[in-house]
Amino acid sequence: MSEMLSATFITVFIATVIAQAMPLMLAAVGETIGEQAGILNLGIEGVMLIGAYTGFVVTLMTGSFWIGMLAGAIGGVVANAAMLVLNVWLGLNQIVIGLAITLIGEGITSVLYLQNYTSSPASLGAQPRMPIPGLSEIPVIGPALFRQSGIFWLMIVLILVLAFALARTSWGLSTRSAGQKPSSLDAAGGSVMRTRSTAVILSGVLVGLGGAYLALLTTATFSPHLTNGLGFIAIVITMLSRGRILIVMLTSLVYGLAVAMGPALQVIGFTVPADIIKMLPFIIVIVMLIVFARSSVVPPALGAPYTRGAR
Amino acid sequence: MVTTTATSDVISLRGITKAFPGVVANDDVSLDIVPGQVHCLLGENGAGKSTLISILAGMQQPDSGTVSIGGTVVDISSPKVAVDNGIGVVHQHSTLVPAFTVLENLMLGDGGVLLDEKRATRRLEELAGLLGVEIDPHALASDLGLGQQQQVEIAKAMWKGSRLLVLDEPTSMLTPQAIEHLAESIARVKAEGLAVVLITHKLREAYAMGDCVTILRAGRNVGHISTEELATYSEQQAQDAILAAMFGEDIVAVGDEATELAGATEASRETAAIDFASRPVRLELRGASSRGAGRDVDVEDVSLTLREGEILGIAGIDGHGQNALSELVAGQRPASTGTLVFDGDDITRSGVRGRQRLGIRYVTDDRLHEGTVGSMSVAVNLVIKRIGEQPFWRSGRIQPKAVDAEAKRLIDEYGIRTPSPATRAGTLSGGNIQKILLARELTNGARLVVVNKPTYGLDLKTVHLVREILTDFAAQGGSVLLLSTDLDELIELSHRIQVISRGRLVGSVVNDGPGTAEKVGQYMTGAIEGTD
Amino acid sequence: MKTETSSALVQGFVRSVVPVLLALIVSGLIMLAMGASPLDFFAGVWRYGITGSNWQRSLALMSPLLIVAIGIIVAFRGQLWNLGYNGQYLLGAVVASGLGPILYAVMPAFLATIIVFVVAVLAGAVWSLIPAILKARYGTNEIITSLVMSFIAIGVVNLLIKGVFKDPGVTTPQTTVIPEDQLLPYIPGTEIHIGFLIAIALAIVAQIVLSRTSFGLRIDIFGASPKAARHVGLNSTWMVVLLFAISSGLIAFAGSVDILGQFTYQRADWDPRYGDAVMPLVFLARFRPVAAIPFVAFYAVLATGGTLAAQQAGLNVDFLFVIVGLILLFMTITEYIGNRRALGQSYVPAGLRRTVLQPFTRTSERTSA
Amino acid sequence: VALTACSSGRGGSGDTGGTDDSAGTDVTQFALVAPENESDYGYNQAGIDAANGAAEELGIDVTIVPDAGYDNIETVLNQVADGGAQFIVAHASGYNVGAAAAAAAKNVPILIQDAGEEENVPDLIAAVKPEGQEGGYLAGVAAAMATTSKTVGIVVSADNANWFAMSSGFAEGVYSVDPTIQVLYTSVGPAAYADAAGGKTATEQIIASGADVVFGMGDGATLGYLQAIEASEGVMYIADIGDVTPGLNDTSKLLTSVRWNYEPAYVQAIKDIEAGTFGESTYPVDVENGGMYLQETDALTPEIMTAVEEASTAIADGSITPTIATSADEVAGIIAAKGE
Ligand SMILES: Nc1ncnc2c1ncn2[C@@H]1O[C@H](COP(=O)(O)OP(=O)(O)OP(=O)(O)O)[C@@H](O)[C@H]1O
Ligand SMILES: Nc1ncnc2c1ncn2[C@@H]1O[C@H](COP(=O)(O)OP(=O)(O)OP(=O)(O)O)[C@@H](O)[C@H]1O
Ligand SMILES: [Mg+2]
Ligand SMILES: [Mg+2]
Repeated sequence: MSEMLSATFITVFIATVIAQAMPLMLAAVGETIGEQAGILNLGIEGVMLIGAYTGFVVTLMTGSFWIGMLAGAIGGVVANAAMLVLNVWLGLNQIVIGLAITLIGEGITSVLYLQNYTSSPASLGAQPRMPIPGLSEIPVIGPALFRQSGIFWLMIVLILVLAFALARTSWGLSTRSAGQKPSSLDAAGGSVMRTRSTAVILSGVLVGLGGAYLALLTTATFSPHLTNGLGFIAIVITMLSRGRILIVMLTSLVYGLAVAMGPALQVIGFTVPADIIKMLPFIIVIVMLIVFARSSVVPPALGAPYTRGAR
Repeated sequence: MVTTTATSDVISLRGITKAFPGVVANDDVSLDIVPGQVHCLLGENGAGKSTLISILAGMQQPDSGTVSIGGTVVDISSPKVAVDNGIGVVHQHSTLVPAFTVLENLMLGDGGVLLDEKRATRRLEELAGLLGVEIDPHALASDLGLGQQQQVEIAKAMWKGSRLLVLDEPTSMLTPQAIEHLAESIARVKAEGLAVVLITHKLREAYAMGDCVTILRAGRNVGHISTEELATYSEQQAQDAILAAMFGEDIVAVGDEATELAGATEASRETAAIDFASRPVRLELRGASSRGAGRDVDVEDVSLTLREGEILGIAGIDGHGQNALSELVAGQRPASTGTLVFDGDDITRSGVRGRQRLGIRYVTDDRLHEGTVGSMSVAVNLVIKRIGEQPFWRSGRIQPKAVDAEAKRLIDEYGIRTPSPATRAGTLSGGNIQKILLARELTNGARLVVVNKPTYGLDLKTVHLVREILTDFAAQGGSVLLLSTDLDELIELSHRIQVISRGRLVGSVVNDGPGTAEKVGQYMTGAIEGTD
Repeated sequence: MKTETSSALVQGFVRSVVPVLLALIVSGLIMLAMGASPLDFFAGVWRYGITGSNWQRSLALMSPLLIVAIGIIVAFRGQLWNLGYNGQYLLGAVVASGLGPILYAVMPAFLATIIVFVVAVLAGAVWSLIPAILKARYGTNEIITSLVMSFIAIGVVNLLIKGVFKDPGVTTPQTTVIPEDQLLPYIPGTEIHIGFLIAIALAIVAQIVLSRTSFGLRIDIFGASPKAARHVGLNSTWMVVLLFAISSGLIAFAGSVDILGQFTYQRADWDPRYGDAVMPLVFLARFRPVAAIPFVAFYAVLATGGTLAAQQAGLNVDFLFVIVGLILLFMTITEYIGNRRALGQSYVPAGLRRTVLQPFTRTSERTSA
Repeated sequence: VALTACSSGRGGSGDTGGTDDSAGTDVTQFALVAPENESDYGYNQAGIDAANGAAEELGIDVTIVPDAGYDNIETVLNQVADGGAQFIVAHASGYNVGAAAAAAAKNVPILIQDAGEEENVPDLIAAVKPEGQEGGYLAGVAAAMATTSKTVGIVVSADNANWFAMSSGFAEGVYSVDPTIQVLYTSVGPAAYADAAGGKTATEQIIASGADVVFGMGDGATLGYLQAIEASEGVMYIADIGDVTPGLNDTSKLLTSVRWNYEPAYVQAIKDIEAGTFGESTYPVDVENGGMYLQETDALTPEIMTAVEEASTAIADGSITPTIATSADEVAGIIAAKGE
């Protein structure tokens, strides 16, 4: 049993944790940016799927994972356009629009995939690797952490830049104020509409990238309902992390760990009912919520459309 | 060196008209704002003062009319244009983000990519020097007292260098000390050559701080007292002129009370004649402490006695436990220790509805969100505390006729100006909403009413009416626990005044002569130290 | 007065039917674009959802959908976003499919059915306690807690079906099939079980309670402003717990009705996700239980006829999601246009004109210096 | 129909007396209802292919209803019967209860899955029963002979009776060649039939644990298994039920597939309906009748082929009867027993 815990196994285990965590992390960072600006997007399950599907199709067509990721980001923005136009611009109900995006995203990607790939399903093959010289030679963790693709590194850099920007730039300050008190931003000469528009678009980019990462790198293929509720988990993680991107990264990794544990325990020969393994992350979340009862404080203006001068 | 863009340019408003559905808020208003002067804007609630300011600030667009600076017409199409033109506004409702630090609040709207904390700190120091105040740049806005919040707001209004500073009702929540502070700051700003617009409901302030006065009524500019005139007027003359403009023909109805309305005289109350000691005790708190849920200040170990027909004032800086005390008495907040006795019965454990039935009522200071449900009709709001009770509900089902009849009765009795009982309460003006609260709370067997800041933000006439309602209530044997930050109001109404500070009662003064204000002031200064 | 109510009715009708029509038209266009035949699809929905005895199937499907809708409405009226409906539904279902056979073995069917219903409602209510208490005491956002509890409920239900409630007679993890004579009876002359009548009755009762009674007013006050609710003496903790319990209990009840009326047993991993489909309809009905009836009926026909209709039109069943999503989008748009019309305002909001459109239109002559 | 049955709660469920109508009639049109579609390279594909094959063989019409899901299957089956199908294949064990009700209500013969003889109802219900443990055993023999790391792995996408049986058969087949070989087992999730991402993760971990032959069972999750296989070196894959070659870029990675062929069962069922004997016996899909066999590939060496053929004969003549596991625990037990 213990010989199972070989170096290769641990390497793959760590790589799995990362592969599972990354799509969630990207989606949750995207949701965080939206929520910080006051937009609760219940549609990210759909946005992820659209990002995943467009990324998948374009990668198949062009043979380039990079272009595929780009397509995923664009798909995410297009999917979020409904939120942009109907909520940010016209001030309509976020919950309804979010649900609509989820339903349409799930439906259309599933229908399109089955129409186009039923008879000849396609796979994307292995991701391009970009081993970091030196570091990737470290035993066990080297191959797990430093033999990732360039896309992985770009995503990490993107997330870290956003974490910095949200905290330290005037863009970040404006974004946060749009979720805290949009009237303040407006009075200070900022534009609530532009700030929220930017946030929704950026959120679409990240969530779309999350979906594309899931399809291109984590799974290396698409299948209907590929996300399997990951979008809703991203919402949970966003609310737990209270707008701090570094915490989002951490909680996403914890989730990745929980997912990777499932098969790992079984391989080791530990038979825990699969249902329990599947419930585990959620039980952890609810216990965390009970213990740190207030850890899901959301921005005060979350969900509220802003109209200047309205009474 | 303080950077301002002050020039000698006059800001001229010409023919400003702005209508909202059903109301013309500004009707052909013209006025000039001159650098180096404080221009006071007065008028009843809803006269259109804030609307005019919103137009200057770019928050509203006029239907017609122009704003020009130094002769050039400026289209203030957004707050950004206003800021760029050096128009800084402190709005009636705070625009600070509570969860941000002072510095973050100030840097909001700054250009550039990175937040430049160093430069911002330097600018804050400059402005603090100019205003003569001290501000901790890293404190959270929500942790500041109201006076300090206002200082931050002023700093924010002047952040990018300004030629005009507009203050919309800055004094209504401040203590006398803080108002004095503010006056000094305004004087310094004026000395820098900036123009200042000041909105207030208190004529004394207008006279003390203003260089000239404009009066709005129903959206129109109905009177202007120029700098030269104001300089020659005595305080009394100025008040007469303002009141005449403000109320027009109504002044006849207001009559003798005009001066009282103006809050001009040093208020005091004749209480010697009443011997309260012989009256039965209505409410007694014995060592009561409250236990709230939020970040709100709780009261600790409060003991007080309130007798039949008595108005007991509670003075103090806002946020020192007034909410906790009112809610404790009303039953909205549980007592963690101590007991509450009402008419000889222990009510510590009874809830809001139980106390309501006993005759304990509460007029909250949050009339819009707590006191009324804006989306529901005036009629429902008038019976909202009697849900399920006869005759408005029978076996659980609402009886619209009974509700309507009761609503009509109260609307008449309290003169609530509403198109119909079915109108949504949220569309009424602040004064009328306050009347809904009073009508609801004082009717149907009220024996004790807790009123929290009953006249906050209301105009002279409404203030007067509200105060009259409360005095009448007490005269008929009702007891009033009056919590207010307005010392004049406390002195005018109360028989006795206690001072609250950080959740504790720190002193008690009988309101029986001219010295009351000073005594209360002393207790309050003790309280102010360290907080403001 | 009379004309006011009738014009309100017309308005409500327009605001409800127009989005549905628009969504159907647009989904038809999408079908065309994908090379599928919208005519085949809609004809198929008609054929398999209404004609023959299919209308009875649609009505039978309505009962769980409608009860779920009422459950969701109760919470939403109080502005409590109970998104845990999938788990709550399955909990109620598993009470019927798991506990049911045990009870039917030892007591009369009538009594057993009553007990199943009561236990199902209680199970749903108890399950909602954690989100409710966290919300009431600490203000924890109920969207996340109810969602998470739903995921946990699904796992618990599966464990039960694979464990204590598993039918030992079959290899697949599922509960014992409840024999016909112990199921809910049919409405005489039809094959629609009486759950349908129960659902309609519940909708009417809920409508009356919500719009005409003191309790309904309390819910509305609580929904409009928890602060005001506290002020008028409503115990907000109790209110949150009660509303969550009623909502969740009703949804669980729907699950038990569905098992005893329609499914007769429960497979592990079965999750019809009725709530996901119903939630949009609830918004369409503006949180009014009776108004939800026609929308639920519409959806029931779509769902009953949709599987075969989609297949015949050369599509996948998941296309139903697209249609429902489109209905939602058009609903918000219709709502928007309606409000603007009512207020006589421009259809382009001022903020949008300023930020997005202005740069493209000619600049005003009065620009600042 | 029968209003009188109100005391028992429901109207009589179709009159079973009318079964003579169907007995002996010609079947010109039948249907297959499946939960997913043929893109799974597995169970659904096998059913759909077989139905098309049977229709062609008999020269009759078939309606395929894929993607029917599991939610409201009784309704779909009823509607398919209304549509004129004289015989229906309900292609999922999860359909069995609904199928029984629909068959009774519409008086149409329905073929259900994986049920015992006791479920058969004359003229209405008969079961097709794949003997997965037999195919699994053959795969186990092949895997044991192909592994060089002496470790083989099993990945299943869900808790499914067929897959438990195949897994136990597989383990016994492996041990029949070499009891020292390590057999690893992992399940993607309780209902992760289509969870491609989870399938890839599970397979990667099995491979990382040293397995160089992986036996994968799943519907949509298979796509994930294939990605993991293709990304690793020196690992062979054993598929189940269908033919995965179109899904692989490098077909040399496919050791074999445990193919299931339902066609003989369907053809026989239709003939039995026409003869009026449907519902009297179960239709096996097993090694003996050729319904279950290993797919030939270049990777299957002659030695392996020989060993597999020997095992097939032994299974067919009953001298080997692989164990049927019915739960994950039983599978674990058989793996732990190391062949004895
Ligand atoms: N955004 C708006 N929508 C509709 N009506 C408005 C709006 N803003 C102001 N009004 C109305 O315009 C009138 C003028 O309001 P305004 O706030 O300017 O009055 P004010 O003089 O500042 O009063 P107060 O002393 O109460 O602050 C009022 O009748 C008010 O109800
Ligand atoms: N946001 C709003 N939307 C629609 N109507 C409004 C709104 N605000 C105010 N009104 C209407 O405008 C009218 C004037 O309101 P305003 O605030 O000027 O009252 P007022 O005459 O000053 O009374 P008070 O002295 O009690 O404040 C009121 O009748 C009110 O119904
Ligand atoms: Mg007003
Ligand atoms: Mg104002």
